[in-house]
Amino acid sequence: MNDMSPDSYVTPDGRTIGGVVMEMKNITLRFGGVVAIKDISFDIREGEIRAIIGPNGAGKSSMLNVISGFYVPQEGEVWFRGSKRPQMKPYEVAGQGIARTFQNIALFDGMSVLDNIMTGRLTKMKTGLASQALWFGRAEREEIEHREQVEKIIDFLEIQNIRKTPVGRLPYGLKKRVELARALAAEPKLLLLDEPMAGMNVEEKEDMSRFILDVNDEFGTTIALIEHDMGVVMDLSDRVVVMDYGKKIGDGTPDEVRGNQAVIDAYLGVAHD
Amino acid sequence: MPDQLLFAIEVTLNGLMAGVLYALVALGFVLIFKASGIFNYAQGVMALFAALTLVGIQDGQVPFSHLINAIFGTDVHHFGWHVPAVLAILLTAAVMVLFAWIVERYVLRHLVNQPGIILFMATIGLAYFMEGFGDLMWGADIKNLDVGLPQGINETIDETTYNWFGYGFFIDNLDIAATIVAVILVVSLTLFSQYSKQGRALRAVADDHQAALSVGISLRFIWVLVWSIAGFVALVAGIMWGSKSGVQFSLSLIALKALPVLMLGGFTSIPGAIVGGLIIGVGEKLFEFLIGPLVGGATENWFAYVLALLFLVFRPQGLFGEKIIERV
Amino acid sequence: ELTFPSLSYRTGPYAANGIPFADGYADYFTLLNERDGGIGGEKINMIECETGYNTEKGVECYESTKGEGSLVYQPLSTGITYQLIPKATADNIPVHSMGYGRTSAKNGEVFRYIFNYPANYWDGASVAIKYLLNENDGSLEGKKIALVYHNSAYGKEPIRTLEELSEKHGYELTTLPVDHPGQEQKSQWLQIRRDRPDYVIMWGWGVMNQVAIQEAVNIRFPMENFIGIWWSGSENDVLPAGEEADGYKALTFHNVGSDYPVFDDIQKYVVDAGLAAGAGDQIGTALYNRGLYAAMLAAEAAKTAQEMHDTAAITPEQMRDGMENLVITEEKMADLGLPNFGPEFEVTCENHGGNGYAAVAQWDASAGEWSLITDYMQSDLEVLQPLIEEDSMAFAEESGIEPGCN
Amino acid sequence: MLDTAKTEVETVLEVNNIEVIYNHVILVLKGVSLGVPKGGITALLGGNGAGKTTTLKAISNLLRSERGEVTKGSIIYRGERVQGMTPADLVQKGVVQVMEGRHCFEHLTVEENLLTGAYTRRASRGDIDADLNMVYEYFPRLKERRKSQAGYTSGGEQQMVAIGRALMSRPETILLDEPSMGLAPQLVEQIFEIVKNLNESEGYTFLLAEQNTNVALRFAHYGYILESGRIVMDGPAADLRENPDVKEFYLGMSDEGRKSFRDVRSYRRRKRWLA
Amino acid sequence: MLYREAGDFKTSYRDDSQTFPIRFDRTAYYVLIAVALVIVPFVINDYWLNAVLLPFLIYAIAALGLNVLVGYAGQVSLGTGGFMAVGAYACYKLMTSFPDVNIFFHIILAGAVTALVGLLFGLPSLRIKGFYLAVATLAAQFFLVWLFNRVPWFYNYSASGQINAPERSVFGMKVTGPETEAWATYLFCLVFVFLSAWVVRNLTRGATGRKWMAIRDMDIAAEIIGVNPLRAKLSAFAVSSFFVGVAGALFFSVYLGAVEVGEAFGIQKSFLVLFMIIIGGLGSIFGSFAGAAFMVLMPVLLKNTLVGGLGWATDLAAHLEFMIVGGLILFFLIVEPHGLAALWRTVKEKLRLWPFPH
Ligand SMILES: Nc1ncnc2c1ncn2[C@@H]1O[C@H](COP(=O)(O)OP(=O)(O)OP(=O)(O)O)[C@@H](O)[C@H]1O
Ligand SMILES: Nc1ncnc2c1ncn2[C@@H]1O[C@H](COP(=O)(O)OP(=O)(O)OP(=O)(O)O)[C@@H](O)[C@H]1O
Ligand SMILES: [Mg+2]
Ligand SMILES: [Mg+2]
Repeated sequence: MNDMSPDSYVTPDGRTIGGVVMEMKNITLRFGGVVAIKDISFDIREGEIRAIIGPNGAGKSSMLNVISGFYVPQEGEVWFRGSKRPQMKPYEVAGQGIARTFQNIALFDGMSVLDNIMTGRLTKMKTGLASQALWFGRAEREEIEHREQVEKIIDFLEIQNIRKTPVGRLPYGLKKRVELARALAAEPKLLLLDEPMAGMNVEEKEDMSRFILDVNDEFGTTIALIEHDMGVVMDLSDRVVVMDYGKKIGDGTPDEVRGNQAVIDAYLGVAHD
Repeated sequence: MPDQLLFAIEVTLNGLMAGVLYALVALGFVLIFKASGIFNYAQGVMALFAALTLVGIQDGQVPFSHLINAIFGTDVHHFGWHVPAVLAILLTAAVMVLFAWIVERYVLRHLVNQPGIILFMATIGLAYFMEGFGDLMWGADIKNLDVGLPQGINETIDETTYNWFGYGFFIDNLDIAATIVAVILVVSLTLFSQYSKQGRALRAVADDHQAALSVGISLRFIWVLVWSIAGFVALVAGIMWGSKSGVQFSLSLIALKALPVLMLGGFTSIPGAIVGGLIIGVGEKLFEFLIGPLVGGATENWFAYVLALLFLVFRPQGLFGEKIIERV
Repeated sequence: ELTFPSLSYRTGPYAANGIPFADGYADYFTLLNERDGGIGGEKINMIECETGYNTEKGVECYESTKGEGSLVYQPLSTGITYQLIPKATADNIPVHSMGYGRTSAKNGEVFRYIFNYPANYWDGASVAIKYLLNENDGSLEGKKIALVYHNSAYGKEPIRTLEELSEKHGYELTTLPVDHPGQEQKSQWLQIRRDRPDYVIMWGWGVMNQVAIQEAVNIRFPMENFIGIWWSGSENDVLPAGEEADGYKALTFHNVGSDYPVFDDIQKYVVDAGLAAGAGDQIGTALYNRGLYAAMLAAEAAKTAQEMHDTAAITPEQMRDGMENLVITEEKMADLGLPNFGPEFEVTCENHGGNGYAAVAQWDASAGEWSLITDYMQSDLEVLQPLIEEDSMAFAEESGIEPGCN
Repeated sequence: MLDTAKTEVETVLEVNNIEVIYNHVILVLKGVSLGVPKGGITALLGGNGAGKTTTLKAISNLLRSERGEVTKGSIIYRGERVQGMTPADLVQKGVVQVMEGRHCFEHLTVEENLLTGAYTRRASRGDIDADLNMVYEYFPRLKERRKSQAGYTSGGEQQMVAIGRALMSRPETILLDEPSMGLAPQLVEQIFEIVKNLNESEGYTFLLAEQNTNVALRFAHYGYILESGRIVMDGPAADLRENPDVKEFYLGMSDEGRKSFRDVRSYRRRKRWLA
Repeated sequence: MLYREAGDFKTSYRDDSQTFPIRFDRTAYYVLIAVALVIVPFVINDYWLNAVLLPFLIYAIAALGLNVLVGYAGQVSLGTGGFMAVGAYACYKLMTSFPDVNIFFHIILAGAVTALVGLLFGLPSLRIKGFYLAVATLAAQFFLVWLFNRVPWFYNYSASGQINAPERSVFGMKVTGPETEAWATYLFCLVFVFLSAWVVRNLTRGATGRKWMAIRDMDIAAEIIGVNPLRAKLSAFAVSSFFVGVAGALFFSVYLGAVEVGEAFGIQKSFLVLFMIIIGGLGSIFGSFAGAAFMVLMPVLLKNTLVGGLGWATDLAAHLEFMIVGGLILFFLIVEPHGLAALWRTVKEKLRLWPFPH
């Protein structure tokens, strides 16, 4: 299939994948002497689940950081929705509808689960300082409106019973789930997930997969996903980018990637079942 | 040379010397911060306490005499002996080790793995406690500290420069002594923290208490060690400053002079303390000399902080501080 | 029972100065109780309250003691004094800020309840200049005088006076502020070393004094030409500099040493009886004497009040009358066992500040004591009076007070 | 339930019926007992929040720094109660823990991180260098990054540092908390190979908490399954692997073999041993 | 189960986000307000007012303000004394320049002026973090104090360099100056305390508060999920300084009546307010009050027991007081590092379970 074609197509399981929403062009990112990303280009299409895989230290997380504006690449361009993105602060990127989760959980430890998820909606809350200081009226109404949205997500992710718990006390796996909830609360166009299933057992991974698929399906959210569990990657993703030592060594459908010798050598070891 | 320039040079030299004195105080902060991430508010009070103890031991003062007299109606003040300076310094150092042990045993041990601000707060509690304790133990009067350090203008420099420029520079002998001591301290402490096993452990502790525990570093030992060294540094600072002004409560306020130094040099860098000290010393003295008269003087206090602030805007971790790691 | 509160500070940065004063204040009252059975037959109840030189604690002390019938407050800190000026006035309790506080409180027509006899800061500045005039055969023309001062309201007090006087006497004045607490004064003293002023006058407090004297020693500034205000003239200030401080001078409005009959009584009735406040080791020091002097003035004012109102148990308001009609004469002081201990002065409704007499004391390091080297000299009221008038009237206007002597 | 006799070797570490409370009020472990045989690999399995990490921390005495405490039961290592000891004492005795979530010293370089692992050892410089090389052989990636500050390395690299650091102390018993987390598949295999290797050649004892049940059961000798702070099942790894419930819920196998993650889209009943 | 929340179900999100979701707490709160409003004014005397209540109320406002900055937004500041001075001097200048305007507005305006100054000194917080920032704020502290001491315009060129609060009244009752009634000044301050607590509560329970807390807990992550750090930090500085300024204005005009900047607003003040919020609990409104009460009441209480009750010498008592306050700070931190507020929460959790241990 032609990567650059703007046309949409329909997947075997009946989802519609649209045109390219985000395109990375010749990205190079260096930290002093370390080259984290070397001249990588790839694109993400509307509505697809795009996986990024590769050995440890390949530069996957760095790539997500470039997309969310936290790292500024030395070379290359980021195109979003058909236009070149100027240099942006991370919060501006978030304002464009890109939300994410983090590899080393980055929840706000001092707040409850509910408040953490509510922070996901901050880009959407518009009342000013003055009306918030007075609370009754606009601010309260807005709060309740958004609270309702958040409650939907809480229901969706089945974390009702920990709503008021401070996140610091949660076990690892639940924290990951709360992070996903926070990202979902932003109602993103593009959702970036960095190892959402690390530290989970199969059952929990299944749950997580279900959430990811549902988000993609119900809201049409485009998802870019980093994951080391090949089973998950192969099952969920539409297309996979493989990185190694900062370089792209493969890009294509799961099956294509699975058969790619370079990928097998660098990452998969033996062909995965 | 024009007079104004000569004066400026003299001011600069004295600024350097003052900077060394600030650095001596800052060193204590750096050590403890480096080893546990604790911003030790009590450092100034430790200097006071050490100096009080030194004088008390030297003069054979009876500790808690005030309290004893009040309770038992006695009238004891002095043991009537006089301890030589070197011995007194050693004994005081021993007291500071004991102090470090007590702090670890009764405070720090219970606060492992707490955020920095809580630990900071604990040192404030400690400072309060020691303030009362020091007064109770040794009395609140001003004491004369004399361990035989030279003091006053250095004749040689005065004469030499007079012969050269027709204007004799003023350099205080005490400052020269302080510089020598500071250089020795900085060099040895830098070597210790960068190249010894304990030094590495100490930096590990500052990063992550739990992880340090998990690899078998004994926080207790490290803390006693560091607080002992910091206590010793406090003693040195106490001697230098106490020689200038007598030993009294205000000695604890020298901490405020050390903070900008700390900021500028970096909280975690031992050489940073000395470099920061020099910059602050020269900066504030020159500013007072050049600009002070225009704005009414007494600018040194705030100027030191503003100078440090300006540096930080460009290097948020200070000159030599460890870079603040920002990652997700 | 006559209640005298003592707002002391035995802790905090100025404890070393607070302790002897509080001891002197307390011991004198104890003496009166033990020896004379109080004042006019009424026992004295002295309540000590620790302020730590902190304004808020001072307020707490005032509030907690004012209900006990406190006769007069000696707030011992400029900050607390300013607090109490309106409060005590409203509560009709007199305040005696002896040698500190608001100078213009001298104008009793405006500050009815505030007294600052026998001398105030402006008197001090003026007497210092007068002393220097005497030293220089009546002329300071062309001399350079530097003022090293604590950079606070207190330290800035003498500037105005010294400026006015410089116009009159033709000396050149430079001012050098030292920021609180004053542990680092290199800049100021380097400048003094460069400018070589003929005299240095100091308005210092706490550690600033000790450091200044040490730095003066370091740059070899002649101690004879260095004069401090009375709050820069205690043993504490000179002792840390050791032998080298010999010759340093300070103003004072009371005498020094313990060579007075009253001290024998204190030894007998107070110290030997184990009733001494504090450790008893401060007796005869400059600040102890000042505390004692303050207590003596309070007691004399109380006696005056008792006579005026013909009652032993006076009220604070009656105490105020006593203070306003206080006359200290040589006979009186001699009777009290304090011959020639302070200047003679007289308080009136218009003048709550005494006659502005002060003397100069000099430190003898080898003997470890102060000695008076001049007689009491009066300040230049011609210059000061208008300043006082101006400042007090400004206050009266600001606070809506109708000046006058009822 | 505990049955160590079966293994017929000495139990080095014995946890008897412990109860753990956080912050004075949150009861997390409700009577957990387990035994770790000397020279064996024991796996601790269970879902999120089951209490695996808590159990390991209780053993290594790291709980106190989290304001948790063991309120009941006892923990015995080599016949000695270890509850009162500091973590440092335990490391001296040869018990070292690799904490969940990496916990590297971020300002120290990778190499310095590894060297702190040898803190308690009184070995010569040469021995330590040899061990350092051993770690670098296991994880060549670390060698490349040895001079970088650990805070700037990738998640997987940090995980390698954490494991390498523990190996540097030459322990007898290693408590591994989720060693495979965030590691690439071939590295996961490799780590377990290392575990197996050390176990067989050096006789190290392992207790590992692991979510990757599949691999864990493949390499472990014995397994415990923890749920909501209680042990709900234990047995030799091989038996557990064959248990149908374990198969379905922990290994993701159903009768038809491995299911696709795409196929679990509908809600389904979960197996819980405890109500 | 003395303290219960069971059976206290919420049927709307509005109820769920109210300040005191538990009925027991709500009742206690209303009772407290009633006592403060209706009973205290009648029993209050000068001692209680000046030694305890006024400092408590005013420090509570300052603590609330600082808690916004430190506790909620995580920006440690040691410039509180300087900002209080800005409030005080702004209030003084306003009072003397516009004597006809009600003092209530002067105080609010003083807060606004302080907010602007706070904004300015908050700018470096974008680059400087943690303890570096804490020390950097000392620059504000020292500079401001120096400024008010140096520039005579601020103290209306008075010879003494002090500022005195002229007499002002609200609804005909004098609230500043020497002739005030205890209950009037008390109620005047109480109104400000109440309004401050209410506003801070509103700000912290909504979007603004979450922005602050996100920045506090992990600033990078916060930025990546869409919080503009510049605005969040600066708004925290402004809001915090506003309340600190109001506290400074009240401190000067109502409580002390006359201040000298170095003494009343020195660095000690900065530390004192910081102690209050740490002892009380960072990020907690209740904590701000608890901390202020602790730091104001404790010394008074100790002094009264040691000197008044036990008849000790004042200096011994004062030294011991230092030791005890220091010791108590340590003790509380060890028992509960997160302050009195957290201690109270734990106690409540225990009560909820009582008589069962868990
Ligand atoms: N510091 C703490 N304070 C309060 N509760 C805690 C704390 N740490 C853990 N808990 C609670 O203890 C329970 C067990 O947590 P633990 O971390 O041991 O689980 P786990 O089995 O390791 O889970 P995971 O696989 O997700 O790491 C959880 O319910 C958690 O909420
Ligand atoms: N801020 C930084 N400074 C220096 N080096 C960095 C920085 N961020 C990443 N690196 C380096 O760039 C390389 C790529 O890191 P990255 O985190 O992107 O890896 P990754 O593919 O996500 O690996 P993993 O699967 O282990 O998470 C690593 O070698 C890492 O050490
Ligand atoms: Mg990664
Ligand atoms: Mg775990």
